[in-house]
Amino acid sequence: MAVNEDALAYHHPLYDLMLNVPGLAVGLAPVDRLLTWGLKNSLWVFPMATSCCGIEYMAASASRVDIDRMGTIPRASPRQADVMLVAGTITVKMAPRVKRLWDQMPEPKWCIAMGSCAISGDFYRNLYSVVPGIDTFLPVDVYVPGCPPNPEAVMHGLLRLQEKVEAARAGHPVNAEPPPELFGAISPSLPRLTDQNRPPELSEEQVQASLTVVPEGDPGEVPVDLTPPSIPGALPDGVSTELAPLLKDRFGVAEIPADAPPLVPAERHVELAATLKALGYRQLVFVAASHHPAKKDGEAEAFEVAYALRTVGAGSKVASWRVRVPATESVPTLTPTFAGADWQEREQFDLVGVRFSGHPDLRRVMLPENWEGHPLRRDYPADHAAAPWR
Amino acid sequence: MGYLLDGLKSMWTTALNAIRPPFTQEFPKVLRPHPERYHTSFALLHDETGDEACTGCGACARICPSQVITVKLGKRESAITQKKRGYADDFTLDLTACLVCELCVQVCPTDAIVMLKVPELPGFRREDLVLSMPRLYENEKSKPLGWSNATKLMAMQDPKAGAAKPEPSKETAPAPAAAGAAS
Amino acid sequence: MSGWTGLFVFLVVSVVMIGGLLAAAWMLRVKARRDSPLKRHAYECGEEPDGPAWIRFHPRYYVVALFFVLFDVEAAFFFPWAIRERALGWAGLGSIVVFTGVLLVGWAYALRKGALKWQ
Amino acid sequence: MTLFAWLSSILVAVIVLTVTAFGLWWERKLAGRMQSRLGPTIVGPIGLFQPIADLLKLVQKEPIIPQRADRALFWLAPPLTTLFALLVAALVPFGPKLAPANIDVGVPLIIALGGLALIPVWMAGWASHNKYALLGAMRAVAQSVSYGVPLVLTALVPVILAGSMNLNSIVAWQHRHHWLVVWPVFLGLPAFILFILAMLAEANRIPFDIPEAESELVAGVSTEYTGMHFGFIYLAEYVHTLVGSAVASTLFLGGWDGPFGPSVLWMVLKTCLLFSVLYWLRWSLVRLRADQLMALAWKWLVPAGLALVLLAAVWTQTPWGR
Repeated sequence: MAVNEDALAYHHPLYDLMLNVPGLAVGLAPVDRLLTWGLKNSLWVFPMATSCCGIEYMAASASRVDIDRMGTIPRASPRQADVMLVAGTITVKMAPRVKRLWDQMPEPKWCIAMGSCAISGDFYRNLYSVVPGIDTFLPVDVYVPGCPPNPEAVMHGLLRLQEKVEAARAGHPVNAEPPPELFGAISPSLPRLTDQNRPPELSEEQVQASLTVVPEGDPGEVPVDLTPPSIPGALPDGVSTELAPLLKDRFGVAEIPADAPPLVPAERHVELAATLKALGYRQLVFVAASHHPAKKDGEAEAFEVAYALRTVGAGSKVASWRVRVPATESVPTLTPTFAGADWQEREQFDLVGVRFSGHPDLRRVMLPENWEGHPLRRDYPADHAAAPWR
Repeated sequence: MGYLLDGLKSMWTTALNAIRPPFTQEFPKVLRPHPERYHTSFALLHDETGDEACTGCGACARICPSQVITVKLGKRESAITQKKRGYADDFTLDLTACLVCELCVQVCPTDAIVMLKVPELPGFRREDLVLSMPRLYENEKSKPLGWSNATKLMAMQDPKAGAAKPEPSKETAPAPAAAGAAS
Repeated sequence: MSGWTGLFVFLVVSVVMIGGLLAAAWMLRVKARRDSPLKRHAYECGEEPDGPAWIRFHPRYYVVALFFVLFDVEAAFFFPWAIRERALGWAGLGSIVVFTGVLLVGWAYALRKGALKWQ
Repeated sequence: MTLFAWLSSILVAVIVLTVTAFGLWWERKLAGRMQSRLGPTIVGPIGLFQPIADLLKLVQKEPIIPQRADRALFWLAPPLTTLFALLVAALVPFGPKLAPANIDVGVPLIIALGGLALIPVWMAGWASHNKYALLGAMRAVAQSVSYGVPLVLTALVPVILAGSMNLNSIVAWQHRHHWLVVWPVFLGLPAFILFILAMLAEANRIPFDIPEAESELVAGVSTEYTGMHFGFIYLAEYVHTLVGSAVASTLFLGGWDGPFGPSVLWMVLKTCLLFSVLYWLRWSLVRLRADQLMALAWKWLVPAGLALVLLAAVWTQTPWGR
C-alpha cells in the first residue's frame, strides 16, 4: 500500500495510477497484501555459486534442509529469478559477469551475500584479484555470516529476506541508518553501495572499471625495500646429478649453488633446454618468475625466471636452472622447444611482467585484459587504488 | 536395453523413497543438534570473580588469519578485586570477514573468548555482523556457549593425558550465563 | 456442426482467460527506476553476446524435417482406411500391407544411407 | 446447446487451468518425496498455495524484451503455447457426450492441435535472439516432428478397433467391449506405452526434455522470458502433459468408463493417475541425448507403430476381433 517510492528500485506504473483514484485505494489494500504475500513466498534463486559456499547452498536445496519448502527453486536463467545468491569468492575478473547477470534479472530482485567472501572478501580482501565484498558493486539485501554458512543459515537468510520484502512494501525499509559507532569497524573501509556518503558516480565508475581501461598515474612509486629472496631449492630430491658437469663443461657456469638452481646466461638457456630435452627431460614442470626491485647498493631492477624439467616415467629426474635478466631486457622464450611453455610464460608475463622474446602470443592469460600493472611484482601495492572495483 | 533396465531400477528407487519418511528437518521449527565444537559466532566471558576475563593482550588479534579482531588495551584497577590489570577498552570482531577458524579461542590465555553454538542472525547491513564489545558480552548471557576454550583445547593436546578428554555433556540447552561457566 | 461451435466457444473462452492473465500481468508489472544498459542484452551466461544468434544450423535438422514430411503424409493416408477398415475386409488390408511395405523399403533405404547419423 | 457449450467451455478451461496449477504443487510435493524431501510446506496448508504465490509473483515481474529480439513474436509466442495446449482439452469427453466439442474427426484434430503447439515454441526460440533459446527451439521442433509420426500411428490403433475417429465413440466402444489396455492386450498395451512415450516427447518432458536441458541450454526456449511470459511457457508444458494424459486415458484406458459412480469422476481419476505416473517417470529417468532420441523415434517407434497398426487391422478381420 504505502509503498515507499524512494526505498525501492522499482515501481508499479499502472498500479500506482489506480491507487490515486479516490476510494479505490481502500479497496486495493487487500490486493496489495496479497501481492506482497505472493512476492515474498515465491523467491526463486539464481545461484551465483563460485566456491565452497555453493556446496552449502546445494546442501540447502537437498533433503535435510530443503529450501523448496518455502517455495524456493533454483532457476538457471537470471530472467526468471528473484534472488541472486552470491555464494563464494568473487574475483575481479568475475565481478563484471556478476554485475551483468544482476542487471539482467528483472525487478523486483534481491541479492543475498552468503559467506564471508561474498560479504567482505574474507581474508582475501586485500588481495589484488578479489573484490572486497560484493556490496561494492551490488545492492546486497541480506548478509549471511559464516565461512561457509551452514545450510540452515541459507534458509535463515531467505526467511530474513522475506521479512525485508514485507517491510519494504509496507513502507519502512529495514536498513535505513547504520549505527554510527560501527563506522570504520569494517576493513577495508571501502565505500559500499549502501553508504549514505558514497559518491553516486562511484557505482558507475566501478561498473566501467572492468569494461574500460582507466588511465591512472604510475603506481610503481611505492617505496619497498625487501631483500630479494633466492629461489628456494624447491626440488631437493631427484635433482639430476648429470646437470652439474653439463653446465660446467658446455655452458661455462662457474659455481653451482647448493640451495638454489644454477644461474644460466640468458642467451644460452634455450640451448640448454634443447640439450636437456635430448637427454630425456621431456616435461616442462614449471616456469616461475620473481621480481627483484632495484636496491640501494646500486643493483639494478631484475627478473629471475626459474625453469624445471623432468624425465617422464619411473625414477623421474629433475633438472632446474634459473635465468636472471635486467628488468629492461627480455628472456628468450622456450616455446619452440616446449610447447607447454606458451601458457606458463604468458602467466609469468601476466603476473610478474617478464617479457619473453620470441613468444608467439604474449598477452594476459589470467587477469582481465585491461588490468594495469603486474600484481606479483614486489612494488605492486597490496591495496592498489588502480585495481578495478577498489 | 540397458537404459530401460536402469530406468526401471531408478523408478523402483524413487518409488521406495516416496513411501519412506523424508529426512527433512523443518528448519525454523526444528533445529538440528549442533556438535559441541560448532564454529559459528563468538562471545566474551566473565571470569569466576565476575570480572571481565579479557586482559586486552591482543593474542587473538595477532593470530587472526583474516585480521578481523581489533583490541584496544587499557590498564585500570579492577572494580571487583581492586587490583590493577589490563583490560580491553574496546574489542571488535568483524564477523563479515571471519573465517570461524577458532584460532582466537585457542590462543586466549584467559579463556575469555569462546564460540557459540548458534549462528549469528543474517543481517540487513554489514554493520549488523560486526560484533562490538557490548554485543560480545551480550552473547555470553543470551546464547548457548560452545564447549571449547583455550584450556580445554590445550588439555586435549597434552601427550600425558593422551587422547582421553572429557567429552562434553550432550545437553543442548543454553549454558547458564554464570561467571566461570567456561573456566 | 455443433461440435465445431463448441470448439469455437472453447477457443473464445481460452483466449479470454489467457488474455485476462496477460492483462493482469500488464497491469501489475513493475518498472525499474534505473535501467542498466546491460539489462536488455541477450543472456549468455554473463558474457558479452558473441555475434548474432540467428545463425545457420546443421543440416541434420533439415533431414529430420524431410523424414517427417515423408512419413506424416503417408500416415495421413492411413486415416481414411482406418475407419473403413472392417468394411474393406481382407482386400483393404492387403492393399495397406503393400502400401506399408513400400513405405518401409524407403525407410530402410534412408536408414541404410545414414540419414539419421547424428554427426 | 449454445448455453451448454459456453458453460462447459468455461468449466473445462477453468478446471484444466486449476488442476494444472495444483498439478505443479503436486509435482513438487511428489518430487520432494521421491528425493526424501518434503516439498512445499510453508506457504498455505501443506504448501497448497505455492502455485498461487508463484502466479502472483510472476504477474508482478518486470517484462524484459531483449535488445535484438523480434518484439511481436516474442510477446505473442508464450500465450499461444498455452492456448494451443489448452485447446486440446475441448475435445476430451468427460462423460458420455460430455465434452465442449464433440467432433467426428477428434483424433486427427488432437494430433493436429498438438503439432500446432510446436509453432509458438519455435516462434519463441527464434524471436528471443538467443543461442540457447534457438538451439532449444531447433531441438524441440526436430523432436516433436519425429515423435509426431509414432503418435499418429499409435492413435490409429483405437481408431481401427473402434472404427471411428470420434473420441466419444472410441470410449463408447471401450465401454461396450473392454478397455483397450485390457483387451486385446497385445495391441492395447504396447500402443499405450508407445503413445505415452511419443506424448512425453511432444510435451518435452523428461526423458525427452533435451530442448530445455538445464545442464547445457540454461532453460532452452524460455531462457529470455521473464515474469508471466515465462509463466505461460511453464504453464503450457504442464497443460500439455495434463491434457496429454487425458487423451491417453481416453484412447486407451477407457476414458469416462468405470464400474460405478459418475463418469466424470473416473475420467478425472484416470487422468490424475496418469499425470502422476508421468511425474514419477520425470523424477526417475535421465534425459536422452539428441541422437539417441532421434534413433529411438525413427529406428524403433515408427516401425513398431506401423506393425501395431497392421496387427490391429488383422485382428479386426479375425473372428475374435470382429
